[in-house]
Amino acid sequence: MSTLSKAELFQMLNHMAEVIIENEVPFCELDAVAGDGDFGMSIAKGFKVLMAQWETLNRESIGEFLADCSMVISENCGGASGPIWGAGFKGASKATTGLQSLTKAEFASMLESAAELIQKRGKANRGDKTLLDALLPCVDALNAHKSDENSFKMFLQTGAMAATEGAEATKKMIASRGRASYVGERSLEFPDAGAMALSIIFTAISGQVLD
Amino acid sequence: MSTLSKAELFQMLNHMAEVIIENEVPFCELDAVAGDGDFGMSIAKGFKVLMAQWETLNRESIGEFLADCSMVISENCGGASGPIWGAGFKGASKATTGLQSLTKAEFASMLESAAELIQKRGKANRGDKTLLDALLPCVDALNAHKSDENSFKMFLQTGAMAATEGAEATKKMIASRGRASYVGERSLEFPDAGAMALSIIFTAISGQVLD
Amino acid sequence: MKKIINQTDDIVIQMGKGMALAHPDKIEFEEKYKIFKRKTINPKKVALISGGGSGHEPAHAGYVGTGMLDAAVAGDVFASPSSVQVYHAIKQVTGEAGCLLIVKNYSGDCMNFDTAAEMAEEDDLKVLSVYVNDDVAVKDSLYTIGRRGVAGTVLVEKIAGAAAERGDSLENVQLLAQKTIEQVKSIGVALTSCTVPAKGTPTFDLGSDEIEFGVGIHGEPGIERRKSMTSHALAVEMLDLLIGELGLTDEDEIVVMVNGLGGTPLQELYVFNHDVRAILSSKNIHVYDTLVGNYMTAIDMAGLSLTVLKLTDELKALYDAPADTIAYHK
Amino acid sequence: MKKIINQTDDIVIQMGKGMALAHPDKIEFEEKYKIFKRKTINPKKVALISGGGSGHEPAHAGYVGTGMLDAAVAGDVFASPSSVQVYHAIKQVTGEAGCLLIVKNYSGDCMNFDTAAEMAEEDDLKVLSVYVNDDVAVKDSLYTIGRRGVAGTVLVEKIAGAAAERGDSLENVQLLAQKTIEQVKSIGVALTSCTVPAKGTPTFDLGSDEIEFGVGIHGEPGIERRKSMTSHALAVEMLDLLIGELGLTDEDEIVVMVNGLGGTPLQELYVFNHDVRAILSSKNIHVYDTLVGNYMTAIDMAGLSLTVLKLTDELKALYDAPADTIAYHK
Ligand SMILES: Nc1ncnc2c1ncn2[C@@H]1O[C@H](COP(=O)(O)OP(=O)(O)O)[C@@H](O)[C@H]1O
Ligand SMILES: Nc1ncnc2c1ncn2[C@@H]1O[C@H](COP(=O)(O)OP(=O)(O)O)[C@@H](O)[C@H]1O
Ligand SMILES: [Mg+2]
Ligand SMILES: [Mg+2]
Ligand SMILES: [Mg+2]
Ligand SMILES: [Mg+2]
Repeated sequence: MSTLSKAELFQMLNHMAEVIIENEVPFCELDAVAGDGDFGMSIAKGFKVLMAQWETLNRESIGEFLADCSMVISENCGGASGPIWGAGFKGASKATTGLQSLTKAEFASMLESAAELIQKRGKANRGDKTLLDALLPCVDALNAHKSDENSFKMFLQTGAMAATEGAEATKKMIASRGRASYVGERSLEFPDAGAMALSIIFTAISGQVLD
Repeated sequence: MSTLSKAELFQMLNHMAEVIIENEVPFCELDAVAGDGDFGMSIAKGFKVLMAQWETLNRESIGEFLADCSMVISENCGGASGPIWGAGFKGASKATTGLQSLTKAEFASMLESAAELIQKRGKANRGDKTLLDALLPCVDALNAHKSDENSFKMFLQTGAMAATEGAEATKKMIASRGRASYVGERSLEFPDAGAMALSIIFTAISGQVLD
Repeated sequence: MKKIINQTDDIVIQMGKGMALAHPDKIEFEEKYKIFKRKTINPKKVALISGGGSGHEPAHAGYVGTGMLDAAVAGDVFASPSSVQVYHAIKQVTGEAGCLLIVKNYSGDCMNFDTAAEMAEEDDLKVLSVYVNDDVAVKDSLYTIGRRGVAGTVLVEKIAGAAAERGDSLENVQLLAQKTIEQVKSIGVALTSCTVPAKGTPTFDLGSDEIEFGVGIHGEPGIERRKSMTSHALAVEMLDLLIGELGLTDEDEIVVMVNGLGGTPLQELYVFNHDVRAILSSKNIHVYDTLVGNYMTAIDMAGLSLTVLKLTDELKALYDAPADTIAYHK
Repeated sequence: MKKIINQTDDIVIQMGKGMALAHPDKIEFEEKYKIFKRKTINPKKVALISGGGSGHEPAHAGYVGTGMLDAAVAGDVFASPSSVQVYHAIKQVTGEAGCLLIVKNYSGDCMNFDTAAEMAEEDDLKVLSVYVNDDVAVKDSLYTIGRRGVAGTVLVEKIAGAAAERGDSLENVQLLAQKTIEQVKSIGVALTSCTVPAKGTPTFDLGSDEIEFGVGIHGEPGIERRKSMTSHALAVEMLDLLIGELGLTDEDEIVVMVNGLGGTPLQELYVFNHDVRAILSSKNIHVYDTLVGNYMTAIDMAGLSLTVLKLTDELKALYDAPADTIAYHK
């Protein structure tokens, strides 16, 4: 399999929502260390609404579907997560307007566009200890491997590994964006909640894709 | 020794104050079970002031001294303890006006008069689960033994034993006076704080009297 | 025990001074007898005095001011002020119109306030008393000293205060206070114990899924220990008790007070008020006014009490009168 | 976790309804977008909107009313409201005079309020914003998003509210709000963690003799974990920080706010105020007014924050203006 069909992508997003909802409490706990402990709740809330409205989302194309997701997420995820994840889905939708399936290269540029809008919205950079520190390495890895002959699953798993390494590396960073930034050096030794979440999500969904 | 001198009585009262102050926390704990947990504090507070003003009290006679004590206690013991113990000392003073020493009979009627004024002030009866359930049996025992040939110490120890038995017996009573009365049957199995205090005080001071 | 305090001995004096410093326009604090009083006393009107143990802040100092109390006397934490303290408060604020003592019905408070009244009468002052006993958690029996006074006291102070401000006679102020007492009932529930500073440990222990239903404002035990309940289930039971006691029907108009016990977030009080209103409206009982907040606390206890005052036209007019105190505005 | 609530999902809506039911004369609650607003909007004056995550009650709904806010938008507990919610609040209360958003400086709040402002500008509404950043616990560095907004926000709402009520232009209201922000500093301390209802366990753990010095109003860590201190010692350190930041000298006049974080007994707040005043008076710093109470809470956290506002003549006139809201009267 070298492309991901629209249906497969929707399935993947559905699984992503499930993972987020299942991890509500662990995600809160990650945020409690140096943040305010609501990350799991904030993000799960939007994805619960997304699940509830699942059947009503516009399925004409991947881009259209992702744009609808972005609206629901912006409106229903609390805290920083609403704008950040809303921007991410909006970026993803911009790169996939009209598409009915995704090649590896298209998948990589979808995530790249997501990362760009997140950066624009939240003004964070690499090293600021945010989810970008998992997302940007993931995008890099996907770009580096988008022409490999491997399965889509292996391609995604390469991305997941990069995200996980990136999340791991946030332990060594001092937060300068988001609530954890207020505690300065006390955020050391603990990973960023958003970055960890991204790694968990990506690992889970890449594991479920068929070979 | 068959009488208690003025100096000995003052010494005894001084020791009583010490015992009360030392037992501040345990007395609170006794009151916490079914009352509001402040008995030790309330009573210790007045006796601390008494100790501080000790040298300034009127020493002309036992009665005068006890009257001064009563004033300090009424004003400085908190809660129900101010009026109750203040009334007790006032009663004791009434029975000892002008006296320079106490026979056993005089000692017994001093406590009897104390109990009377406590009853008048607090309107409690035997069996209402108050300190009267230690004090009244103590008075009875002292009256029964006031003509015995024993030492003053043995006489007081007889009273202390009766007070202890009386306090013990309050476990089987349902409180109908004081804060514990609000909990009805839930005060069962626990002794009354004031009665227990009286038994502890009486046991301690009778132990210190010289043979 | 973790508390923001200094020596526990001095806590009431430091608190009293801190309070007077924060509200210099409203109250004065006399350290010697721990009396909070209005800046200017009107000797023509009936004076109103309440008080009791400390630890129930803002009660009672928070209710000193126009339309409510003239003075509040503070005992130590959870311990009645002495008769001497109360006597001095009476002396300081009572003029020719006399003075009403609003006493919460605890044996210690009753004995001390009564003795103070006797002392003041010896000085030819006119003193009457009422005893608030709104807590329905306690069985009202001939064999006990009756029911405890809790948060309903604030409403008695409000209504008697309005009558006094209006210029009613001492006898009439007492009568109206008494009528209010007959129409006001409360019930409390604790999620955690309070901790008396001088003792330093919680007064009682509750399991992590237990509540004390019917708790008193000193952490005295209540009706029974229960498993935790939802706000709605609590509201149902508490209202049932109060409606039963007051014999409320769908003709009645009431004031509702949802009172935090000191450690309860306002969030929970409002959630609970939402449940209370849903139940009342299903019974067609009309809510004339609602008070939500910390009115009569038990130091740092988590939990709340619910108070219902059944209005009559007479009481309503007084309830509506203005009041301007630290903790209650109207 | 023991709390008097029902389902945690619905907590903000139930609270909002419970609040509107308790204060029908002061506020309306719109459930769909969780907007609290005044009963009648004056379209001629600059509209003032604040809001943010819930859990800080009475903030911000408690400050909706004459002389303060026109609307408060509520997110979930400790989570910013969405841009869509804020956008609808702007739409509902903004007239020709425009609207000022008073935002506490958190990345989530800033992003959502900014996006809402952009959306409203597309509808030709005039919207400006200020970002409150009074918490001196956080280092103000170029590399972070700056300092957190905490209890000082209430005083910004008071002063901007007075300017708006007076009829000032949007630009002027913004300028005065900004001037207030520059003169107001806060620092908090926690004795216990808060518990977010949806999470159900405390956000952080403190030993039985530990405090979190510099804590945020969401239970975010502060400057450092310390051993417990007396009220006086705490007051010394907290005041030192604030006096240093504001450069206060013995010429200055200030407003002091001693703010309970939700689970703190009023007793402790007043004891602390007593210590604060002793220290200030030793430095000849004049206290113009004092606020003691729960103004900006962190759900059920035990602890307090101290806020100092340095007055200028311009700010004082606005501070003195009347205000009539649920949680603040003047
Ligand atoms: N400016 C930002 N840019 C990118 N990601 C951010 C930014 N601020 C916060 N985040 C991410 O959001 C996560 C926290 O989300 P959440 O807890 O919902 O927000 P809040 O900080 O408002 O409580 C952080 O762990 C971080 O990964
Ligand atoms: N009416 C009364 N007559 C006699 N003793 C009483 C009466 N009421 C209370 N007591 C005694 O006082 C004790 C409680 O004292 P204390 O804790 O100081 O008072 P409070 O009940 O006001 O907290 C009880 O244990 C009981 O022995
Ligand atoms: Mg967070
Ligand atoms: Mg007691
Ligand atoms: Mg007591
Ligand atoms: Mg948050």
